[in-house]
Amino acid sequence: MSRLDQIFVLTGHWLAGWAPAALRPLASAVLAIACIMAVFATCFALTTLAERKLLGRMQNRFGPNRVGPCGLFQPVADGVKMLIKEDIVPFSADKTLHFLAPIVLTVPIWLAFAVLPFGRNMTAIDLDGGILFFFAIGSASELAVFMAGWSSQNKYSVVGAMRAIAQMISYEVPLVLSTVPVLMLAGSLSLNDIVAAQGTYAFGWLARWNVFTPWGLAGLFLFLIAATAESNRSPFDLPEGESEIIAGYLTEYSGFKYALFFLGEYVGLFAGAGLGVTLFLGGWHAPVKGLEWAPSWLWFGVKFAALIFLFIWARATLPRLRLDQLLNFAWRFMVPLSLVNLLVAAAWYWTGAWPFGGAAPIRWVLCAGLFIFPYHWLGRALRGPLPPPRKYSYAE
Amino acid sequence: MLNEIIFLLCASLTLAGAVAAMMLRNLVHCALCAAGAFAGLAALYLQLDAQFVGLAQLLIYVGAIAILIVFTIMLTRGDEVRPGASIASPLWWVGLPVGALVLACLVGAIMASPSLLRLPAGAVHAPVRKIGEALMNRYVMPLQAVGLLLTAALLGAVAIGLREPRDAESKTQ
Amino acid sequence: MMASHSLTAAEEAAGGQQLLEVSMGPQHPSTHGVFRMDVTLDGETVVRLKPVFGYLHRNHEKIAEKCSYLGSIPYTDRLDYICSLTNNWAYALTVEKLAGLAAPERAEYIRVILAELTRLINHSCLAGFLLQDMGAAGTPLMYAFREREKILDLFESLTGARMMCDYMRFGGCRCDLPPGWIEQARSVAAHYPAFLDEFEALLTDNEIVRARTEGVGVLGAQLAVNAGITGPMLRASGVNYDIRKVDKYGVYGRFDFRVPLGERGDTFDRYMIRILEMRESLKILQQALRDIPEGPIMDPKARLRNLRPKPGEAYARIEGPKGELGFYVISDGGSNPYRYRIRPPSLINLTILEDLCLGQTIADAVVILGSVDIVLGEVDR
Amino acid sequence: MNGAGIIKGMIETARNLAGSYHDKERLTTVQYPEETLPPVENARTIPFLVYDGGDAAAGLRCTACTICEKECPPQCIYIVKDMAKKPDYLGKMQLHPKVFDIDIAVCMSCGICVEVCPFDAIKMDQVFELSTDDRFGGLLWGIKQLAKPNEYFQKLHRTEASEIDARREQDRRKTQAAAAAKAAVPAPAANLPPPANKGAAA
Repeated sequence: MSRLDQIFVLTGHWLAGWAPAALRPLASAVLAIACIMAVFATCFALTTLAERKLLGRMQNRFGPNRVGPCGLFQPVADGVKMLIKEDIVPFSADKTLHFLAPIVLTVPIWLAFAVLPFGRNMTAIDLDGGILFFFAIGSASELAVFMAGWSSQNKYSVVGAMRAIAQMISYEVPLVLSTVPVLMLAGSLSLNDIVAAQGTYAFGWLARWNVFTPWGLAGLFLFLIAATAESNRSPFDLPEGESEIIAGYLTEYSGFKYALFFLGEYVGLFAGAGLGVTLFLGGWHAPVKGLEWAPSWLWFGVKFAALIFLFIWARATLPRLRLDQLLNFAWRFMVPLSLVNLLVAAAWYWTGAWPFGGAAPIRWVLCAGLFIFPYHWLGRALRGPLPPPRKYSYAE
Repeated sequence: MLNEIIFLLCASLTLAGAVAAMMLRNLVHCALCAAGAFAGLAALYLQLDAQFVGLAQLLIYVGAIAILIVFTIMLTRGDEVRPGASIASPLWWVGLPVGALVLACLVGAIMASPSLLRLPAGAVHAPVRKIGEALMNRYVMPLQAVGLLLTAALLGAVAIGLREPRDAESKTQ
Repeated sequence: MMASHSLTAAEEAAGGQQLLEVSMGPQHPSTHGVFRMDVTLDGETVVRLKPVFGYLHRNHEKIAEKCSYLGSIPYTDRLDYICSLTNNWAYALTVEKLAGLAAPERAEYIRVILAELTRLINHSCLAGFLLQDMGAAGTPLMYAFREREKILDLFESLTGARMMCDYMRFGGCRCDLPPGWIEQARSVAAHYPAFLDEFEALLTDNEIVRARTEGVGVLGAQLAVNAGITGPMLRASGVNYDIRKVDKYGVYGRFDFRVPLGERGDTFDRYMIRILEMRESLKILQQALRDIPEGPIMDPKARLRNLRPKPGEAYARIEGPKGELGFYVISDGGSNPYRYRIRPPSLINLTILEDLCLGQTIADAVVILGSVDIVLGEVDR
Repeated sequence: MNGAGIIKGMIETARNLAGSYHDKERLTTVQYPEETLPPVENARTIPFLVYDGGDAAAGLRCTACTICEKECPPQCIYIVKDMAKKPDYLGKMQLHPKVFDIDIAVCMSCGICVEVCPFDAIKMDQVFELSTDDRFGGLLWGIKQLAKPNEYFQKLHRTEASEIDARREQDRRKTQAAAAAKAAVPAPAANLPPPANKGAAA
């Protein structure tokens, strides 16, 4: 256990040690909170920049590169702009709710970070029902979205809020269901236990991350889609679909309240990505044996960044779904598929007890097949009866 | 001492939320206050170290039921406030005996409960694992029954939902 | 606010459902300029849609009647500002018909080349805008703009301006091709198919694009013909009508190209027809760039100033990228037109927007509007 | 297979992401204030008035014939004639403008004034950094701002300018030769009215 690995833990202990003994738990809690907020707020700033730069590059342009070296201070400029902008509240708005909505959105999302293990011994609170806490806290953001949309007294806002709530409720089901196999096989709701369960090595070198199993891969796939939808990101950004309903429930927000929503959205995305890393990508564990020398928090960060990149990549490529398609996709594809994934996980579990050696590939193929066939047929069913292929004739 | 303060805070939040949900004119405000009361209740559970119940309360009541209420209000457009109308319904007095009856039932049940006779044990710890084990062993049949019921409800909902687009299509054509 | 208590007539018609009226525009991000749709929604479904335009009205026709014949050429640039050269051509063709002028062969070839380049610009930008309306973060649009820049460079080196080209004159073109232009144009045309392949890889098979466009905004051939729809939108409905083939104006009769036809007339067909049309345009370009003759570029009879055509009237039309673009000019023998009238394809294609959108969702309405391909400069004039 | 099209699209964007780092074709942005594109000879923005020699007042080619004023579609040119005549490059006496204003804010850069000018006096400039904080007078340009030397014209539109210069040189030689011939055969009337005068007066 290298010192570098534990540098944050040790520093925290050392700093908390300065406080009087009675206040030490409080001091360390405050430290942890401050650290999480500082790190992820910086992350937010960097991600907005990285997103714009990557989007730019994928669209064959530079992206922001004017403020500071390589545009590094762009988030600062944006922040200052947001701060000094006039805060406009519509005349007919419900002023209290309009004011409360961004707060109600942001606070629970920050709370969700309390249970994520960012590295070895780096969990703010190790709750028994960590993942339950995560989802329970996350569900509060729907209320905030409703408050924002309704209090603005704007048609676009109301439509946006309706869309957002319908979408978030629908995708919460596959989101939770896709995590269930992990909980089943780890036998715990505690995120630390789940990470620990992925800490051993198969064949002596490959980490036993959940993603290296058929159900884990499928689970990650389902989880990422549902998390994208939960955080209202493209291609599921209907609640803010700017070409249809301007900015949805954010239409009447400006200035720092808008910035808070923006922050909440990104931090929610981070929480989702962090949970994805924890559940499927082995948390802070190294991928192969022999790489444990790198600090655990670094591994977490790398995987986290990879997932964020995936989200940005999808945003650059995909257009938006329509509301009915989105809901159909959730209820007729994602939910059944995540239920199927439960079966796959069960099959994986039982075939694990097969006595004969060399069964690993058979087991893999079997379980993967168990997922792929429903995947194919559900997708087919979702699209409906296929029309005959299009033919384009040419007139001379 | 700290515990008492937290308890008082949570309790007052719950009560204030409940009272506001009853008294406010605006339906949406009422629904949101009810959500606040649910959250306060969840906090009370958590303070009692009943993690699972507290989190489930949050997940189900704040995350689902409050949203359901709010959604219903939005869909039925119940956000219109009639100025000057009383918030009490004309049959408000019916509520009195009902309320009294419920209170009597609750008090009776609590007073009759054997748990009052037991000493409040310092470390009643009910970790999620234990709840899970209980559900999977002793209460497995009820759990399965509930699961079946919910599945049936889900399928029913899907069946109802599926019929709609065809109607819509026939309407437009 | 979702205010009114009593049900309106439309609400009664919708089975007593309470409807939501939304005024989308004129400052709505998806309306391609200052266009407004008064949409009545039942949930998310469009039950009534009223297009409202005129916000960009600039009195073009009346100004042209007060201008000399020459003076309104730069104004035609600003009709459909993405395709200034085809606008120039349609107007020049009309006045040539009126004044009895004929462009020399080289000028005709130049016109064809420029018109087909314009078609490439228009169709690739349209696909980009369509995807933008579907919420695709601007990526296809940026790719389209990247290729458009190369064509705009060509325009600039020839006409002096990238968008407001003001190039064609009555009886020919304003100036001859600069040295090296043909080679540059050839290289652009040679690289374009690669871009189209890339574009199609990004879009054509994409499940989301398919889901958003297939069966959305179906335009039947009968309705399309009755409503006077022209251009790619008509051909997507399977009607074989391309003025390049029908009139064979200019030197279009000499080129070997085909007219792609769709069969379902939905948004996907409208997208795909434009992609296929671009491939055909490239064929025309290659032939024109190969066969372009040397020679004068102006009719010797043509004069720049003081053009006074004999009293009479003329209507000439071309297959613009958006459809049939026609100009109708009456001369009373004076130095400016007595009457000047435009048949703008954007406006006429827009008239059936409500028919396309009824029963679709609001998100579809935006996509359908995108697939109609309008430019408000031309709609409002 | 479900999602194959999406994957294809994702690969395409990834290719562009990678390409933007090494392929000039895929990152065509010109970062404007630092870099600019090479000037295009035909490019046009707003008109300017050409003058010969070093003195703008003496060498202005414009004869205030007001053809451009009449032909300008948005009517952004305003000319007042100066009745005192000055000799032009051929030695003929010509009118010249006392006031020649162009409202740059109205000008739509069509270049029709250039096409109709019989004296090669007005040409299209290529400046485009014209923003000003003066809403009223800042974009109303007079002779002082509009007059640019022939060398400037040469620099912008080399082909066209050389052609014009050659033609003018030829004209001048011809006139000189004619004058020399006339001087050899004494003529009664030395001062013929220049033809452009009529056009301007009409």
